[in-house]
Amino acid sequence: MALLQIARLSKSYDNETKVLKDISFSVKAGEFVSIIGPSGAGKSTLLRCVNQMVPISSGEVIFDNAPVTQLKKRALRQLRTNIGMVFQHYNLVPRLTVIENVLHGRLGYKTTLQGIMSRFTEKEKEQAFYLLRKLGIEEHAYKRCDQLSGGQQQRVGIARALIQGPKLVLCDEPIASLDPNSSKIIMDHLKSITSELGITCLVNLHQVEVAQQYSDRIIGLNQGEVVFDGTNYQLTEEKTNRIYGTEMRELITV
Amino acid sequence: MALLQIARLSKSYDNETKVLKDISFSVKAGEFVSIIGPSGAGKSTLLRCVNQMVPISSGEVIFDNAPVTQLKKRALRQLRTNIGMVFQHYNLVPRLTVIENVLHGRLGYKTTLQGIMSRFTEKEKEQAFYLLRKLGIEEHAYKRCDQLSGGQQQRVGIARALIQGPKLVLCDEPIASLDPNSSKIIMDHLKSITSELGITCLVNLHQVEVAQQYSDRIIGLNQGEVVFDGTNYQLTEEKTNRIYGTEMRELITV
Amino acid sequence: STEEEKTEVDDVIDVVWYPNESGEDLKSSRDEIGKVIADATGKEVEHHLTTDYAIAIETLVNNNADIAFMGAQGYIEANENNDAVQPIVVPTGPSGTLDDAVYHSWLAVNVDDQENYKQDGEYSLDTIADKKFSFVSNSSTSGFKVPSAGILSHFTEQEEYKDLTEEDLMEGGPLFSQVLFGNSHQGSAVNLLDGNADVAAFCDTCVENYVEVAEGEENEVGSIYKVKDDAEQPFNKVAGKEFTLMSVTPVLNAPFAANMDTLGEEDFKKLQEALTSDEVASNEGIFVPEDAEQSALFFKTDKERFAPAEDDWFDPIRELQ
Amino acid sequence: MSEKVMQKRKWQMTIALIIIIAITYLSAAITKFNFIDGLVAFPEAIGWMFSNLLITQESLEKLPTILDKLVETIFMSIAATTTAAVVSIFLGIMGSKTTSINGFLSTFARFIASVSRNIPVVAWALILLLSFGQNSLTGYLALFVGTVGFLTRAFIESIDEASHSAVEALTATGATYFHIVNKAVIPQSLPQMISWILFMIETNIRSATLVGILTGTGIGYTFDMYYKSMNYNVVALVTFSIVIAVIIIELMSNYIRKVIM
Amino acid sequence: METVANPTYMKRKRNGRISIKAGSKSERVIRLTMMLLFVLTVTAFLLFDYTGLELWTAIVETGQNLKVMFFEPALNHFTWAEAFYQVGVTLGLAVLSTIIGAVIAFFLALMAATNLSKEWVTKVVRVIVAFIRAVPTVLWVLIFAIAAGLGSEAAVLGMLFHSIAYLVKAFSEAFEEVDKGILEALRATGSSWWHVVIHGIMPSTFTYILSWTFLRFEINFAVAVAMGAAAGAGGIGFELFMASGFYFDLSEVGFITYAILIIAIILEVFSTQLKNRYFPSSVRN
Ligand SMILES: Nc1ncnc2c1ncn2[C@@H]1O[C@H](COP(=O)(O)OP(=O)(O)OP(=O)(O)O)[C@@H](O)[C@H]1O
Ligand SMILES: Nc1ncnc2c1ncn2[C@@H]1O[C@H](COP(=O)(O)OP(=O)(O)OP(=O)(O)O)[C@@H](O)[C@H]1O
Ligand SMILES: [Mg+2]
Ligand SMILES: [Mg+2]
Repeated sequence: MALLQIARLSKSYDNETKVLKDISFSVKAGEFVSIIGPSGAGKSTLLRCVNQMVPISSGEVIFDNAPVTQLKKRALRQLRTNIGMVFQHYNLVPRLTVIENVLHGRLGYKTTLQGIMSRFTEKEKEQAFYLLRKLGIEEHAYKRCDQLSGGQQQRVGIARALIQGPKLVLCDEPIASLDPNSSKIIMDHLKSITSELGITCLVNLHQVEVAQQYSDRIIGLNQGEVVFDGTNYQLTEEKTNRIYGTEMRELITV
Repeated sequence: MALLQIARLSKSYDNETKVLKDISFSVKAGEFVSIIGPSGAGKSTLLRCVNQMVPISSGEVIFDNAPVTQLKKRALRQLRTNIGMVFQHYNLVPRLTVIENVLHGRLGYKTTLQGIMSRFTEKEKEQAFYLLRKLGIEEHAYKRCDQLSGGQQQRVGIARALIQGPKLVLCDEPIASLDPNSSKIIMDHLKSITSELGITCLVNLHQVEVAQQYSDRIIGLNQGEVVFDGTNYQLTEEKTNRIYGTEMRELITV
Repeated sequence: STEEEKTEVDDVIDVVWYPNESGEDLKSSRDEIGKVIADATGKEVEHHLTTDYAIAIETLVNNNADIAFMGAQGYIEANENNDAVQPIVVPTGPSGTLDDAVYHSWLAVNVDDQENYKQDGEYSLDTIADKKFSFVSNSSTSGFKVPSAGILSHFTEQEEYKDLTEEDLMEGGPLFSQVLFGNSHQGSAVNLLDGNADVAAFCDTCVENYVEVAEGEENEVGSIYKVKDDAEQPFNKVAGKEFTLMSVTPVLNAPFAANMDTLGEEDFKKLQEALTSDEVASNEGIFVPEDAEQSALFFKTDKERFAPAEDDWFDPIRELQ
Repeated sequence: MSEKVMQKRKWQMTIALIIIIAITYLSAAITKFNFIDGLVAFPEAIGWMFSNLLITQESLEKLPTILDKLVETIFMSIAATTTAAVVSIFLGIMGSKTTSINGFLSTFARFIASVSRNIPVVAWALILLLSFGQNSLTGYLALFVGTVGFLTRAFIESIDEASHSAVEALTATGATYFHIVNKAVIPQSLPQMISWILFMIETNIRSATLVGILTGTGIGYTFDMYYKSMNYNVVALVTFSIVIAVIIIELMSNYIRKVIM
Repeated sequence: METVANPTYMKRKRNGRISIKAGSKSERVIRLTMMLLFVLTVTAFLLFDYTGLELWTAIVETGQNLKVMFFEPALNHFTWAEAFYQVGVTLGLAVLSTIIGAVIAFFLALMAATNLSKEWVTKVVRVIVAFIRAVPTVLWVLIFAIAAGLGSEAAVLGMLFHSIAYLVKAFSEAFEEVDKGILEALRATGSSWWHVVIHGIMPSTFTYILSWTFLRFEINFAVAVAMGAAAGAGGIGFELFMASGFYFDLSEVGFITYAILIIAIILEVFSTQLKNRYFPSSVRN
């Protein structure tokens, strides 16, 4: 059963050039899917179309049997509570504590008033601590986020996504700003999300090697088109070249 | 014949800790001398003592047979016209054109009124263009300095020093802010100043390799003391360790 | 519709005072009046001092105050804008009736240059052309309305000035070389005495605390007044200086006016009754004996008291317009 | 650390909020400000404005005189600003760390700036009115004094910001103090300074209205005159003219700022 | 050092001399602006109406007046207690217009920030704010004084206008500087608009908002003094007006000036510290 189905999706920001052209694929529940492609290929845009952070131009996105594109305000908020998102630059509120940032993941479940009053239940707080412990940063719970290292901040970002209780987690280049060590920790955590919690992961990546190492499936994007869709065994060098364009490939392996 | 003689020079900023302790050496006309040493060793301070940008605490500096330390206002200005200076951060006036910045090097020869009225002679302007051509940046003469790359800006800095018609050029880490390519261009230019124009150069450097490659002589400073003074052949690894302290050395070669 | 919402009678009585009466030296007079109002109505009284005639007038007009002590001209403007503004009482003249309830608007010049303002030994308005002139404020009755009406009627008869308007007088314009505003009668007088103005308009009662007759009769053209040596500020810096009157015009006394909508018929009645009572007439805090040292709003020379006045009593001033 | 830290922060926030409310309440008490009255007064006042502040045909006849005074005011503001700027450049150079000659002069410049800025412009206007009388020069001087204070502070900041490095480089070439100021400091901070001057011209036109009311000069006087004679149609016209003038000048200076920065 | 003329890159002026200026637009505009200002200033001095002015006497007199003010300050018409009270009233007016202004400005700024609001809303708010800014405060206060009557309501309402205009600009700029990513992340969790404001915008801009508000308070104190004097708003400004315009009592003017000066300088010291702490570069008023 497909958790996410994308059919003939097109997207244009300026009504002229199409950033995404006629994209179709579907993702099964529990899959770990990487999206790779050169800069500007439309990877970020694709992720943002899934949870409607940007409106799509044409085509369809069906998440959990609901047609995402037709959702109005309220329903859209509810959809988003089911989809966690992790960002390259973590996008935490720097002046707030780790635990506060994690709890932001619960805002989607609150009425406006509850949210404004910061009414989080004890249960939610406990769960936040549980997640922080699982991610190995419980000790920093009361630190301000801007006092953490990049890898630690990204783990806060993951905790924020997980506390939503999502069915799908979208990760937009989660390790592009991290050193190799932290990158490994983050990728391991993301992997364990699918394997242990059964949550589907859709991850934008720049590094082909990392994608190959972690993914069940890889989607290659070039200039807004899907040029590859398969397992990492199927991703031959020739295919990689097709995704990145030949020269690109050289630059990246340097 | 020594152009510059430094004898028992000591310098303290706060009357407590001595930044330079009892330094003595002399530099012959036309020599290319590098000063190396760890951060805080007193390299910059040493250069600034030569043209009295900072007053010295005790000892003597004799430049071109004149005792620098006893010079008063007017004579000091005159001394400085004979000593060009090149800075790590170029120290140009960003909003002015390249040619204006170069011509600033002539201000030392002007009365206050002439300088304020911007009375530069045609000859001076032509010379400025000549220098810019020699340094390969004539085409940028009318650009604002902040529109140039670091390497180009540094060449403007060198032109400003050279138009003074100096006998000595002091360079305080002239290539520390530059990429390897630009660094090479700058060092080549500095080298040619001594070889072609016969102007003495005293250069602070961080990179031992660069110092070894370009200098006639290297002076090693550590904690305000001269711990090495010789040609680059004499600079053994053991000596380098002595200049930088052992751990330092390791860090630098990484 | 907003009018109706606001026109309720509340239990604070707001009294507005002109700048002339806002000085610290008149505080005791103001408070005394306030006490009478409070006693008569049983309500709290709040005094509002102003720096500006217009604000005082508009405050009463727009139902933001209950009572104002205002010049006749101010009253007329207020009444024009809001019918609910009506006079309560007017201080009478020495006779104790409204017949001599007047004070005087002066045009004064410094004694030293009095000859410059005479033609054939008589004072003549012709001489004030091209001089520096000081008014009080353009909402002032005796300090602007009355003198400017006189000046206008005099000059518009001449060919050169036949188009002269009131606004020209405010702005300098063709007649005067410069026009100053003292913003209070005291200020206008000081403008004259310290040499900033050649001719000044102000009224007798407003400066009577500070000056005394040195020569001639009170309120007569040609009389010379001298600033008392111990005059209060602002006259202390011109103490001993003398001026002479080149023109004297009687002006109707200033009323206490009420906004009937905010004060209410009931309190109006009570107030009129209280203020016109003999008790108030003999209250030395309000009608101060003439020989007293202190400054005051009203002085007792003979039978002065408050008398009720009707709107049409002010018609003579209306006709000036 | 732990939960306590967060609790403490919450407390601090609550206390801060309480203090702010207390101060507001106190202020309301001391000024006899009534929130309800204020709330009611607002729509009423707006209503009053819309029904009284109307520009009529009749009032338009006054336009020439108004424009005349407006021009006078603009000139007054510009003259006050530019002359003040000249003085402020010297004070600014004296006061800035980068270019200061000695500590005494520096302190002196800052002191002058602080005093002339913090004595309100109304005080200057009132004092000057006493001896200079009711003419443009009074308004000019009142604006001038305040502007010197403000611009000196702004210029000191601009000069401080202009990097020290060029000053050092020019010293090393043997340039004199005046060369350095003229060639390194002024060129670097000039756009900033011009931007401040333009800003000050805008501000001064607004202040000139205030000063004009107090000293009987310029557009402020015109406003005051019609205001006092309760000719609100002309008052509206005067206000409107000021608004247009300020907005035009603001647009112009925004343009200049954009080009030179 | 020999020099050879090379015409390729050299620019010459009309008189044949070598130019050293870039001749860029910004240079031209700077020169033009300065010339224009110079011409306007000279014209201004020629146009001024000098009627009734004897410059030298006036200067001497001003000197004497200043001497009396600053060296013989005294209180003649009211007591120390009243002086404190009046300063309190002025501070009170400033506090009220600042705090009420800040609250209103906060909401308007949310509407004026491009990252939080629709484009047309932003534009409308900005145009209104620009208009409000262009009307001098004293006119607002005077207009309110007539429309709303005497008393602090008129003064506060009048002063509110500029406070709001100033703070909306400052706040909305602060809001706009909040990292886009933070807002995106919160939206992606399903937060509503208010949640984003409270949990994303507020914590990120809190210190700025406080500092700007305080800076405005400093300005509003001066404005409150001015309004007391020019629009009868009460407080120490009114006393200043009476002392100078009515009593001509320079000693008292001096005393009041000192009182204002002390408060203003205390506020300035505070706000300078705030600025240094929270705003790295200079702050435009
Ligand atoms: N908000 C936007 N408005 C207009 N154009 C946009 C916007 N966001 C992205 N684009 C354009 O869409 C194209 C695809 O951008 P996108 O960010 O999706 O690429 P990407 O594959 O994520 O690249 P990268 O690896 O650099 O993140 C680019 O050409 C980009 O310029
Ligand atoms: N203006 C100054 N006032 C006080 N102390 C100073 C000043 N300039 C330098 N120092 C101190 O003098 C010592 C030597 O500084 P100097 O800048 O000469 O070292 P350096 O060898 O040039 O170091 P680097 O390689 O980091 O430039 C340092 O301890 C420094 O802190
Ligand atoms: Mg991307
Ligand atoms: Mg150094």
